[in-house]
Amino acid sequence: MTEHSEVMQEETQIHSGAHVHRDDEGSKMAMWLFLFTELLLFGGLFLLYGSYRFEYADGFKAAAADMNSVIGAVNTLILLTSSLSVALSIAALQRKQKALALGMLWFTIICGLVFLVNKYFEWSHEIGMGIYPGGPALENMSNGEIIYFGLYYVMTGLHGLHVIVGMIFIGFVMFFISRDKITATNYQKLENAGLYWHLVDIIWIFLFPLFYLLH
Amino acid sequence: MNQITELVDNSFIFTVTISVILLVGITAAMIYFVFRYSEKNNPKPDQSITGSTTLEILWTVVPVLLVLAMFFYGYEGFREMRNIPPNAMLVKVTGKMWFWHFEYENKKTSDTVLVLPAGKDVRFELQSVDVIHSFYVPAFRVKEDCVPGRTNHLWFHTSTEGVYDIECAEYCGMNHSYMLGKVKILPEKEFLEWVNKVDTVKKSDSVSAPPTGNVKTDSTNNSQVKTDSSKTTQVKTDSTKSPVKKPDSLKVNRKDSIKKNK
Amino acid sequence: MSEQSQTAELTANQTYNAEHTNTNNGEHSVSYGTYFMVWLGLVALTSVTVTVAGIHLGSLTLITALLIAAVKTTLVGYHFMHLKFDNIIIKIFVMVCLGIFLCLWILTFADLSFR
Amino acid sequence: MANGSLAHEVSYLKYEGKHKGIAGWLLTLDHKRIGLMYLMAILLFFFVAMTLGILMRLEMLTPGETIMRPSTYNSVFTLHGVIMVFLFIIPAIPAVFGNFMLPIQIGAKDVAFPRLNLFSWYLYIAGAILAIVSLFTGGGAADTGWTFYVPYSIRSAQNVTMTTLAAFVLGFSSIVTGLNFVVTIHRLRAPGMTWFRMPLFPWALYATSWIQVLATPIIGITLALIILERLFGIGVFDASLGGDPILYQHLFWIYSHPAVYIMIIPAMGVVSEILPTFSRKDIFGYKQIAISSLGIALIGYLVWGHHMFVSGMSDASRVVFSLLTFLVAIPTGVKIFNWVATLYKASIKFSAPLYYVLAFIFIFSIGGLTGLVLGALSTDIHVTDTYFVVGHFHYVMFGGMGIMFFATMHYWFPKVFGKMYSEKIAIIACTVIIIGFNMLYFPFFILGYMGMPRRYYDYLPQFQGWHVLSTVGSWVLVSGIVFMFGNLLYALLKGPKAPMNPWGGTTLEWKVPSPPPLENFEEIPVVTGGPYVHDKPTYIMHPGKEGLNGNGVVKTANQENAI
Ligand code: HEA
Ligand code: HEA
Ligand code: CUA
Ligand SMILES: [Cu+2]
Repeated sequence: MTEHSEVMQEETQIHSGAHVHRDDEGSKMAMWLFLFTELLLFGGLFLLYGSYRFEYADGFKAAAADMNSVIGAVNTLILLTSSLSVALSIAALQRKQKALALGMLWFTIICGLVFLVNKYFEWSHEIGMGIYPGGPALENMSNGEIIYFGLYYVMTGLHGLHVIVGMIFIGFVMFFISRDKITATNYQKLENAGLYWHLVDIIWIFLFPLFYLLH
Repeated sequence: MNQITELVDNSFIFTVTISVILLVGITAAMIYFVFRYSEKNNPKPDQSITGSTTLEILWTVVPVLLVLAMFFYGYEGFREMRNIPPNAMLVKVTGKMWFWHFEYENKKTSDTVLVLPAGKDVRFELQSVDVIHSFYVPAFRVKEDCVPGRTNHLWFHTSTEGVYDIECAEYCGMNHSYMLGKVKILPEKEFLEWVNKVDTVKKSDSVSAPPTGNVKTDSTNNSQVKTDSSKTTQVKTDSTKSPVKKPDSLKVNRKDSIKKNK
Repeated sequence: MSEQSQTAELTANQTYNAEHTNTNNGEHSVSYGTYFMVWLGLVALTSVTVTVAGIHLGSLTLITALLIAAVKTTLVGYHFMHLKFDNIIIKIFVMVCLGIFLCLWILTFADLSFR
Repeated sequence: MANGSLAHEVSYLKYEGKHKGIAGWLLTLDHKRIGLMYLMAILLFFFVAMTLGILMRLEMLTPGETIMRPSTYNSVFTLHGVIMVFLFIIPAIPAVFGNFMLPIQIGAKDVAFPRLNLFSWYLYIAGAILAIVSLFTGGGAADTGWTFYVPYSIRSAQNVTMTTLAAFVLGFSSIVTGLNFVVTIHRLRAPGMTWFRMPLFPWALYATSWIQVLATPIIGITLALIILERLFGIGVFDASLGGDPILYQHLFWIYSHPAVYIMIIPAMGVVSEILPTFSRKDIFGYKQIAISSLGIALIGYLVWGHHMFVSGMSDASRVVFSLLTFLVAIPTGVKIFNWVATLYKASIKFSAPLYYVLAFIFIFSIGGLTGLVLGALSTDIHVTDTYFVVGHFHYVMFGGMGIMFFATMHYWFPKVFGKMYSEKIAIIACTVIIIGFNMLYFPFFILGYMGMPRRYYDYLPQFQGWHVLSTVGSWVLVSGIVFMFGNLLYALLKGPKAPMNPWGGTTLEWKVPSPPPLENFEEIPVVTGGPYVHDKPTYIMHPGKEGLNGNGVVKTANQENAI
């Protein structure tokens, strides 16, 4: 993923050796297109969620009642805050405050970790109660609830994967910042990492009410 | 006459006629141009021709009208297909890997052979117990999927006596192509005789319970129902070549089906 | 043909000397304060959804929750993701993507809600 | 700089960069080499899938068992479909010729993200390997049909998991290519190349790329759900747990209908290149053709339900989808009419590529017009899932895109390899292909209307006559295709050297040597007019030498910055 912006630059060097060509606008465009694919990847799942909610309104409500909305709310706040810190790190880098920018990114990664730890406890709690596909508790539930939890695991699981990918992405960016490969005048990679992280946040903004609040 | 068959065929003929005209026109123009304006016959191309708004509008608007007409014809037939007569007799159709199971209103059941009275409207409730099948009677131009977990509907008018093919049109596994059946349309009297007989010979893996002794009468007529179990009711298919062969093995994901059987 | 050449004949010097940027060298930097305000707004909206979910509004619950989520998304997209500063083409892209996604919903529900 | 100037003279086929020999190919970032690598891989799978097609025809020669068991047949048509769709027809024109020609046609040195481009090729290979591995592991090749309909795909004991995984990976390869092309077209057009001075092939690729970016993720997630369903039984599609099989079909076709336009739009783009070249005349209705590509792409998103007319979808939405389906024929019609009009008062040089294009217009029209029969509700209910549909899609896929793939190979063969082939043999081969093709597939329409369902291993005796005719047709077709490939292969080895511009084409790829040098252009050209103007030059190939480029800096991004 970090390739996006780098390739243009290096490629032209290899070819002509004449001048370094950098296309931040193109790199950003590519990142946005990539975000669209992510959006539609989740979009398919949201469409399924919507349809099944329509078909099994009661089952979904019953299942949502089992969810711990406090963990959900806490996780929402964590992700929102991490989004803020990413945005701040860009602003900091623009002002040549490298240390602050790195600090903000560390903070983001820690937020991501805390989010995942919360998620881990939540999942293990549910699995411990036998609520998982094929699990003893789910076996006895209605179809609506089975599907609710099926979607719950798929969607939050996929989202968790994205959090991990986002953290790795940010990790790379931090490495480049510390090596001064990403600077106040050349920060598109950081911007792209930020875009990705915000997308992860946006998806959670929808997952939260859909799975934790609507009972 | 059977309305649906007619409407479908007319819609088909309409669409195909327009299509053939367009196709012939386009192809003829193309071939003519290639010869008429070949390098030899027309050494200097006319570079001033690069487009024409009039023509563009013409060949946008005319096709729009044509396709709207095609849509409308298609819709007409469809409306008839979905316009199920209220007093049609009901047959429940269940698709199962890999045969058809029919159940009449009086709980009489039959596998593979669907016996119907001539000149009647018949409504079908389509269900499946495993995967998706599709109930298809080409002679009547009707088809609808049997989807597990829901019930679909279909109807047609049994115009003339005869034997027609039933095919499964949705791929459903190894013996999909052997999931055939027959519609056997009998004069009403013979049909009633048949339908009021209780089955004794049944397929072992038939879907529903054997018919109860207490059977309802056909809604379209009020003849008495007699129960006579002395004769078998399994009608043999009369195709020239028996298409139903023994499957070489039933390949279903056993692990899965056990898991799902809760 | 006239349309094609309607773009005036290219005068080469103009092309090459016209200054255009491929890089976003620290143009628009946003103050830290703005970001904090946006964050506060997001937190506030989150608490609103949580409270509203507590009250039983019936069918309105879903709609309010989604509306609030949409507002939050707009905030994140516009400020954090810098759509505010982005080139018009990226905004159009986003609109196209969302528009098509909306179509998928409408047509799918054309099936579900009439079944 | 020494490196650079060398790159202007040596053809991309010979150029030795950092890596030599085979590594020079496998690690290349050059769009032309990547395009050729795609060509090799894609042709390989095309041959495999065609052979499977021939085997199916042999099986259908007689009712009952001819050469294989039912379960084999089911795997064979699944593989045939999966390989043809995901490994051949979707990547073929964009990934091979798009990669090769797009940067040259818009006056760029490469695509926007060359490494991503190579990555996409490796994804393709990874997907292909998965597909091959699926044949020999876990119960054998999938037997679900390329549509993977649930619940059968969940229950099947065959190795559906890995086949869907393969399609999933291939989907990402497709997304990456699309993304790359969109950015390339936006950012790397030569100075002066406004949108409406761009050749029509890039226009077509642009529309295609958007579909690839916005539709493919949906099938990605759908296939992933099938895998999860098979592994964990999450119930989302499993009717016994309350899942809705019809929703699966919605999701599948939300991608797979737009995907059929991924297949055909690039082919249409090539038609729009070949016609003006051999007519020696500007194309008729340039703007309409360009815009109609976008129109097809857009409307293509709204019609997926026409694959589900008998699935138990609501009546209302069947009507809506039928109506929308008809609308998609309009922009296609606009293209066809403009193409034919291009021939009017032209000065036509008859040659193999043009011959294939004429064949395309004829055959694709049959395919498209039978699509209208399928779009009409009442007729579709009768012929859906019969050989009528099989006939329709072979006419549009093979007769449309496939024939255009052949045309493209002939049209750009001199440019790609720098060799000429025998025109005469190419034309004979094309004639045989046209005859064989129609003999093979036209009977399908008749069979379909008679009620012969598709995916049938065995059939009722009344269908045999047409099946025999069709199988014989397949042999004719095979001989035509073997003839055609033989001709090209011979040309590759022994053909005479091709000049820079053998056909008198007007677009940029004909202004660079055959085969093109590594860097495509010595200097980025400047564009001063439309792409198909024959009577005056519209490109300045050496703006620097002609004193246009004072400071010696060439900007590759477009003048209308960022659009
Ligand atoms: C290259 C691929 C391709 C293309 C371009 C098309 C193009 C079209 N297709 Fe096709 N289609 C497939 C590939 C393709 N299709 C495949 C693979 C399947 C089966 C999938 C499966 O089940 O396995 C399928 C199935 C399919 C179905 C579902 C059948 C069924 O399962 O019941 C339908 C139904 O509406 C349909 C319709 C159309 C229409 C209306 C077009 C239109 O775009 C056609 C437009 C073209 C023309 C109309 C002809 C040229 C125009 C003129 C000559 C101008 C004048 C004409 C008028 C406007 C009147 N197609
Ligand atoms: C681009 C797409 C494409 C192409 C080109 C073809 C090409 C062919 N297809 Fe294809 N077909 C599909 C896409 C395509 N098909 C799809 C998507 C399906 C649906 C699958 C499903 O139902 O899920 C299908 C289904 C399908 C069926 C229906 C199966 C059924 O429903 O029961 C049949 C039946 O005859 C068939 C036959 C053929 C034949 C004979 C060819 C011929 O054109 C092949 C011609 C072959 C040659 C001309 C071979 C020449 C070359 C060689 C012999 C190579 C020599 C070998 C080496 C050098 C290694 N196909
Ligand atoms: Cu049942 Cu096919
Ligand atoms: Cu379609």
